[in-house]
Amino acid sequence: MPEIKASSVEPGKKAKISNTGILFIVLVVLFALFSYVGRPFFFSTLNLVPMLNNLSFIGIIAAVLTMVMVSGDIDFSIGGNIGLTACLVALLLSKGLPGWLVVIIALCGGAIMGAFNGFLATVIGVNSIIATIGTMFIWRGIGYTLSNGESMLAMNPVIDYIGRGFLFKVIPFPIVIFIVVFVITYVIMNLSKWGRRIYAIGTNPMASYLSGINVKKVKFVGFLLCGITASLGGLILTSLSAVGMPQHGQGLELVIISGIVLGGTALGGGKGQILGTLAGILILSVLYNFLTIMNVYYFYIQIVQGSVLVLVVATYEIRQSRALKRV
Amino acid sequence: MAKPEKQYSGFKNFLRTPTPTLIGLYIVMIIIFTIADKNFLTVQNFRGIFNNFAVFGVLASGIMVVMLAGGFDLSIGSISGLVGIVSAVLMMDKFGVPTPLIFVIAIVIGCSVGLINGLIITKIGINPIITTLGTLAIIRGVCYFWANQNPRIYNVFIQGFGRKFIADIVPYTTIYIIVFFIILALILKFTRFGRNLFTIGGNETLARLAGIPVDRIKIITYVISGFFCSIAGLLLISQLGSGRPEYGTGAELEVLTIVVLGGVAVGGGKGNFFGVFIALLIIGSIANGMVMLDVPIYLRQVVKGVLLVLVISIDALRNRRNLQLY
Amino acid sequence: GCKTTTTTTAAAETTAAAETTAAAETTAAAAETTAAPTETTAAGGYPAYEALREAAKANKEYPGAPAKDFSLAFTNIMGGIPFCESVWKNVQDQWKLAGGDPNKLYYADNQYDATIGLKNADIMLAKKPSVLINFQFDSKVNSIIGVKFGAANIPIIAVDVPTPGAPFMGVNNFKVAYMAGTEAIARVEAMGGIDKIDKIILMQMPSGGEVTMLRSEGFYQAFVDKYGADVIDPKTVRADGGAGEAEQANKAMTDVLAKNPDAKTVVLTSINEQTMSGVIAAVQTAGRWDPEKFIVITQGCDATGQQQLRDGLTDASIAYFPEKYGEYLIPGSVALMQGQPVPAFMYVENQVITKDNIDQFYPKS
Amino acid sequence: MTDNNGIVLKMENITKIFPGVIALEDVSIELYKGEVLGILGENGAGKSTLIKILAGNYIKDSGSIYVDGQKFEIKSPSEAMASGIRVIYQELNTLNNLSVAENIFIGEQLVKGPFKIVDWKAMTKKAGEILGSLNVALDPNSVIGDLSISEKQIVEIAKAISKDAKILVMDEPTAALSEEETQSLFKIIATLKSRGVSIIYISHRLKEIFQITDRVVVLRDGKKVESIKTKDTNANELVTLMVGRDIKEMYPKREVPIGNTVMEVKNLTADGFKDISFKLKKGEILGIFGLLGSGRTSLVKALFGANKVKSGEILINGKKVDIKSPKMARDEKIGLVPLDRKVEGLALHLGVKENITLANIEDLGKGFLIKKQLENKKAQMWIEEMGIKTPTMDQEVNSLSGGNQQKVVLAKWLESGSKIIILNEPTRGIDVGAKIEIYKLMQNLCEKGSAVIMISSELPEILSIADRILVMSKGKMTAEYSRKEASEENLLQSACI
Ligand SMILES: Nc1ncnc2c1ncn2[C@@H]1O[C@H](COP(=O)(O)OP(=O)(O)OP(=O)(O)O)[C@@H](O)[C@H]1O
Ligand SMILES: Nc1ncnc2c1ncn2[C@@H]1O[C@H](COP(=O)(O)OP(=O)(O)OP(=O)(O)O)[C@@H](O)[C@H]1O
Ligand SMILES: [Mg+2]
Ligand SMILES: [Mg+2]
Repeated sequence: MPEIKASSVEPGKKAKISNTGILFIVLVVLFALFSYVGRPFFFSTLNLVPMLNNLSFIGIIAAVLTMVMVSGDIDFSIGGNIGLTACLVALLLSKGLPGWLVVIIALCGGAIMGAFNGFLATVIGVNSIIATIGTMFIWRGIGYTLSNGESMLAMNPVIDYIGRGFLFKVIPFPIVIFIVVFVITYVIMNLSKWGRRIYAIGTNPMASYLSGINVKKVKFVGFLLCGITASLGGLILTSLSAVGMPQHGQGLELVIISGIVLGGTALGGGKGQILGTLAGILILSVLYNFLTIMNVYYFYIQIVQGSVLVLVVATYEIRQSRALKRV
Repeated sequence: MAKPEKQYSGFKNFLRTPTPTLIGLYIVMIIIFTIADKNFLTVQNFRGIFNNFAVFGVLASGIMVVMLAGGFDLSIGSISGLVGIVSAVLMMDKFGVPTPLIFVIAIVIGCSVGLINGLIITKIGINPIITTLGTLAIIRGVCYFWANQNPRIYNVFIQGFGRKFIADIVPYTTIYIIVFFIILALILKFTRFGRNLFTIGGNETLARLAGIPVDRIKIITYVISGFFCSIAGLLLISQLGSGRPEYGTGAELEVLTIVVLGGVAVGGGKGNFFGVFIALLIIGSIANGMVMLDVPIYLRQVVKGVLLVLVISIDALRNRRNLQLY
Repeated sequence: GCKTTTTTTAAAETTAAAETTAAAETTAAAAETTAAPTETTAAGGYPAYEALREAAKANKEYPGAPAKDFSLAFTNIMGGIPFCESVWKNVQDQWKLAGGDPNKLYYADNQYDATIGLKNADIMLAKKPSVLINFQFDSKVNSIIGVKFGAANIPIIAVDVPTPGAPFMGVNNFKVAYMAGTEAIARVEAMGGIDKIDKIILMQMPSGGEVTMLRSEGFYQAFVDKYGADVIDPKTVRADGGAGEAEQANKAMTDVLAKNPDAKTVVLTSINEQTMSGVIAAVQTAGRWDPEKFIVITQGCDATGQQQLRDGLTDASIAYFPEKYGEYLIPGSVALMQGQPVPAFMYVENQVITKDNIDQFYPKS
Repeated sequence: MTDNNGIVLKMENITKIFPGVIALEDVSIELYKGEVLGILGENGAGKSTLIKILAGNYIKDSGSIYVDGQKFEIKSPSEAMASGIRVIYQELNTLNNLSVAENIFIGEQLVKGPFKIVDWKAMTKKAGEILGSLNVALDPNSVIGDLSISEKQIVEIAKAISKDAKILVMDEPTAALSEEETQSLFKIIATLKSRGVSIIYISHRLKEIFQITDRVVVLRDGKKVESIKTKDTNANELVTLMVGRDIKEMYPKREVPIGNTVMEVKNLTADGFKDISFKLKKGEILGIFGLLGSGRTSLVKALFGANKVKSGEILINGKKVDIKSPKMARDEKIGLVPLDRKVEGLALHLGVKENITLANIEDLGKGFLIKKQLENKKAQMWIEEMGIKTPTMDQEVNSLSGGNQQKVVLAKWLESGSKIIILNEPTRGIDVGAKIEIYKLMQNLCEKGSAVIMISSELPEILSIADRILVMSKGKMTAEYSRKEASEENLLQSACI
């Protein structure tokens, strides 16, 4: 009988330094490099704090979408959700509703959108890629219809605070939301029973179902949370821009999914880390910020971001196949 | 030999695909649109619909081959954009490259990029969605190298390539799509290569164990996809009369929607061209139908989304019995 | 006409106030200023600016290299588009003429996306430029950008789309569209009046926001003012031409043509030249192209537009002269750097370009 | 070259190391022309690894392989196939979307004409012939996804014999086959043998080993322990060699006092079976016997809430229950060890630990969070109690051998506190040692007050382990025997009604 060792290694992680670890090393190296090359602009609170602010709404959605993706699904409708939420918020404010009520309604709207996606994916049993491409059109189309295509100022003390307020007068509120959401999702995914179910379902839904896990419920809740978070993201973006417009969030799904994938989440489900997602979106964001500081044209930035995505994921694969070769 | 209990026919298997649902739905759509506007069911309109989905149809041919083998290609829009802008620039007076050579160069570009995708995916082993998400961005970035050029297409042959009609009725592009679909369908059904695609898409390990050269075949599928991107790129500049670096942006999502709607499994191993063709008709007719119905501009996206969700939901419900338990 | 004056010091104050009201007002102002002078600012009142303009117009080095110790940020509405590339190129050239250090000319591409626009504004703010030239598609989103830069005491010049509280340079979208409409009406009359016209097709860009929509709605308004809504509305078709690119417009036009098989005489306009190139290709493909019966008026007259005019595809284009934007923007910026006032509105001289006068404005190279 | 005494294949000093496991250490085997060589060994002994190396599926760490006396570096499956080596893998390798005929000819479709057009007619015909020779009634056009696991296994066999092979390897080909089908396969093996094909045959069923092999190689813990002529040995000796100790009793049966009825099924009807009624008592092992497709799997899935019940009722401890999902079944303390553990039983890419606690995540801590030490303790306990061979509790279950995987599935249900445990072919593909352990475990459970339902196709097993045996045929219950009444004859007779 061989000795059974309990190691602290998480499921799916085998190498000595995890991929997430490598990613954070890459991040630190890039950060140091950029601080030097991009001096004096890059490494300054004047630059980094707004960067994090602008990242916050993408980050929180990425964190929750990671949960959905680990469970083997995907949600393409997040961008549409943001657009619809932004228009809804501006419209309701223009009707004179109090800010707190608008926030509640917006989050409920997100919950409804998420629940609808979840309904399609679990109850009806539609492939979530195509279901959420469909709802992406629906949400954004409703946003356009609500606003009649116009952007609307969305100013109100409560809404302003969400994206532009400060906690204790120093910490920007979006960054607070960002940190809170990441901590919560980290706890759920890595320490909780719910997270275990998510990983199990992503790995083998059939076996999970036959082990008494309510697969549909777990998946449904994932979509629900994703909807709520996307509308929270919509609220933040509305506040950051002081404007509700149906274009808000356009194309963000690919940005967010790139970040998640860069963070090591597998598309088929079962594999992925919240910290990886954090590192992934930070890297993409830092890259954009630095290259823009360096006056690089957008299409070069695109080339760099695409290459980084391929290179980093290539590193994962090479590491993994090395591990296998040693086999 | 005893008589088998279960007898199978091709028709029964056809009934299990989403195609019947799609056909049913399309008939309903035709009826609604025809009632709404007498101009819907006309030659003139269908010429337009067919021409409008030509690029998607050509791209669908390629992505379908890739997807059958379990792959994915998100870079199709970018590749066709690259082919388009480069070909258009080469056609400018200052370069004056002859037409046949344009075709050769276009195809070489498309196939080479496909080859690169294929090599990264198989040799490094990166997930195809991620690889092509990366190359999608990279190639689009490269397109903008020619942003300051402003090529318009005067080449009569290229102009006609994506725009002419036979007997003023059947668009050339329709012929291309039908020919491509038939050739590919035949390849899929009647060649070892085609059958191997299904094996690889169904179970890659199994395919390797069966001695099928999985990597080589996968690379070929990306080259094929690249080839169709070349054709699509040429069609784009032909139909639009000019070259621009942004052509083909977002095509991947549209094409993906079409092929998945047409019954191609995202994991691979399942799909048929007939279904994809009907899906093309459906997606192609939705936008047109909304113009016919005078749906307000801002509502059109909603209608399109609702229709999409409806189609796939009906299909899912119809196949309830095959539905997994979870 | 309305001639609000704004000085650098006032700019900061107004931007601070912008948060509540200014934003809404200025967009309204955008529409109001339809009646604004066609010619640029009247001389006098802005001596520093006027002097710099002289040098800029003459394409000569500005006396005393006035931009030498300053930095300038420029955010472009959508890099890669010929129009925007022309603006950017002229800004660069003029900055050099003004003695500016190319390394202190900061650039970012807003990608027709408000989220990216905000992000870029923040990055530019971190670089603390002396002036920001803000070219971003949504005027309301611009108000928050204005507030941020106002708080940092960095003046802004808005390009084509207003930034509340900041001097404005470029075209008045509504006005130009109205001009295009007037130009079209002249041709309609020449054809024998509005009764001869079957359809007026507006190829729009809903995703471009309301300022962009003015480019076709102004056109429509000119027709309504002339013939009345009850005559025009039944003839008007609004189509979604996508994101200002040829592809979607081409498809939309194909569908519109099929819906209106009897439309022979057609008035066409679109938000930019690229869109129109796709629209025309659709008409040609449908076999319905007849230059005599299609009245095609475009806006922008960038390289694509010039070629279309020369090819006889379009009848007229309202030139925005993007290649001259820098001649206003850099003098304006430099004046602001020097603490000198600049006009609240620096309109470019819009010009109707036709096949007849194109060589005069854009000599063949 | 035939000057090496008819040795077709020689594998010399093969070593293969996986992370934490030495799967093979210095193993050498020889295979003669026209010989059937049996390979025996406990779960995890390295049998599958050895043949995967031969098939080019794994790359060996050291050692050499000679085919026909020529040294042969096998780098890929296609190379192995090209030199006449064909393998039926232990894991099923069929494509669910494709037809039977196509599955048989995967990668080697029959073609005709100069353009190598796939010849569907010929494929269907040839497939029909091959299936006919195996004596099974399967339509070559049927879609594999519709077939049962045993029918799929037959297709696998048909695939392997569809083309002439020099060396044919079969890794537990009969694990899912009925007696009749097994005998048809043996006839084929005899024919092939007479044609000079050499066959490597891996099985845990000693009866089969004695019936068809000429020689046996026994592996234990990755090492070769013996190579012996079949006729010179006996079952006891082989078992002792495999396990490394004496096995006194193959089917250890202990008498456990039978208690009250814990589950009662009344006129249950669902897809696949009709009008089934029976009672299950505390401390009892209830066997269900039947031929392929008799409805046993459908029945237990319905009991477990994974198939929809159409009519009838289920009572647990006298209380009527309405089990609509496996979750509800689990809450009623019912556990199911499924037929196909890789698809239905395990999350293959998670660790042993995670799989053990999979059905009882709720109990991993008080509130929302998982208590790691608690989980480790539980996993540790089950790994020890069940004797699961794994380097660490975080090892991916994927890399465990079949028997150990099965133990993990069982541990999962024990961990969730199941009182009624349903096992569908629990010993399929499991070695003698592990089998005995599982029998013992089942009886331990009974002693502790649980009740067990066991589906089995192995007559000796069901006859000796079950206290009572239900027989099903064509979806109906045809007989019920007590342990004393039951015999091979009457079971088979009732199963064929
Ligand atoms: N891919 C792999 N990665 C890591 N370990 C592996 C892998 N495949 C097999 N092993 C290990 O190698 C050892 C031998 O496994 P193998 O599958 O060859 O056993 P076997 O004799 O075929 O057992 P069974 O009778 O259960 O099929 C086992 O300990 C197993 O856990
Ligand atoms: N959901 C279903 N709908 C219709 N028929 C079904 C369904 N499930 C099973 N059947 C049929 O019912 C019969 C019994 O199947 P089942 O799988 O229960 O047999 P089994 O004896 O348990 O098989 P095995 O020996 O493989 O365990 C088969 O003919 C099968 O095709
Ligand atoms: Mg004309
Ligand atoms: Mg084995």
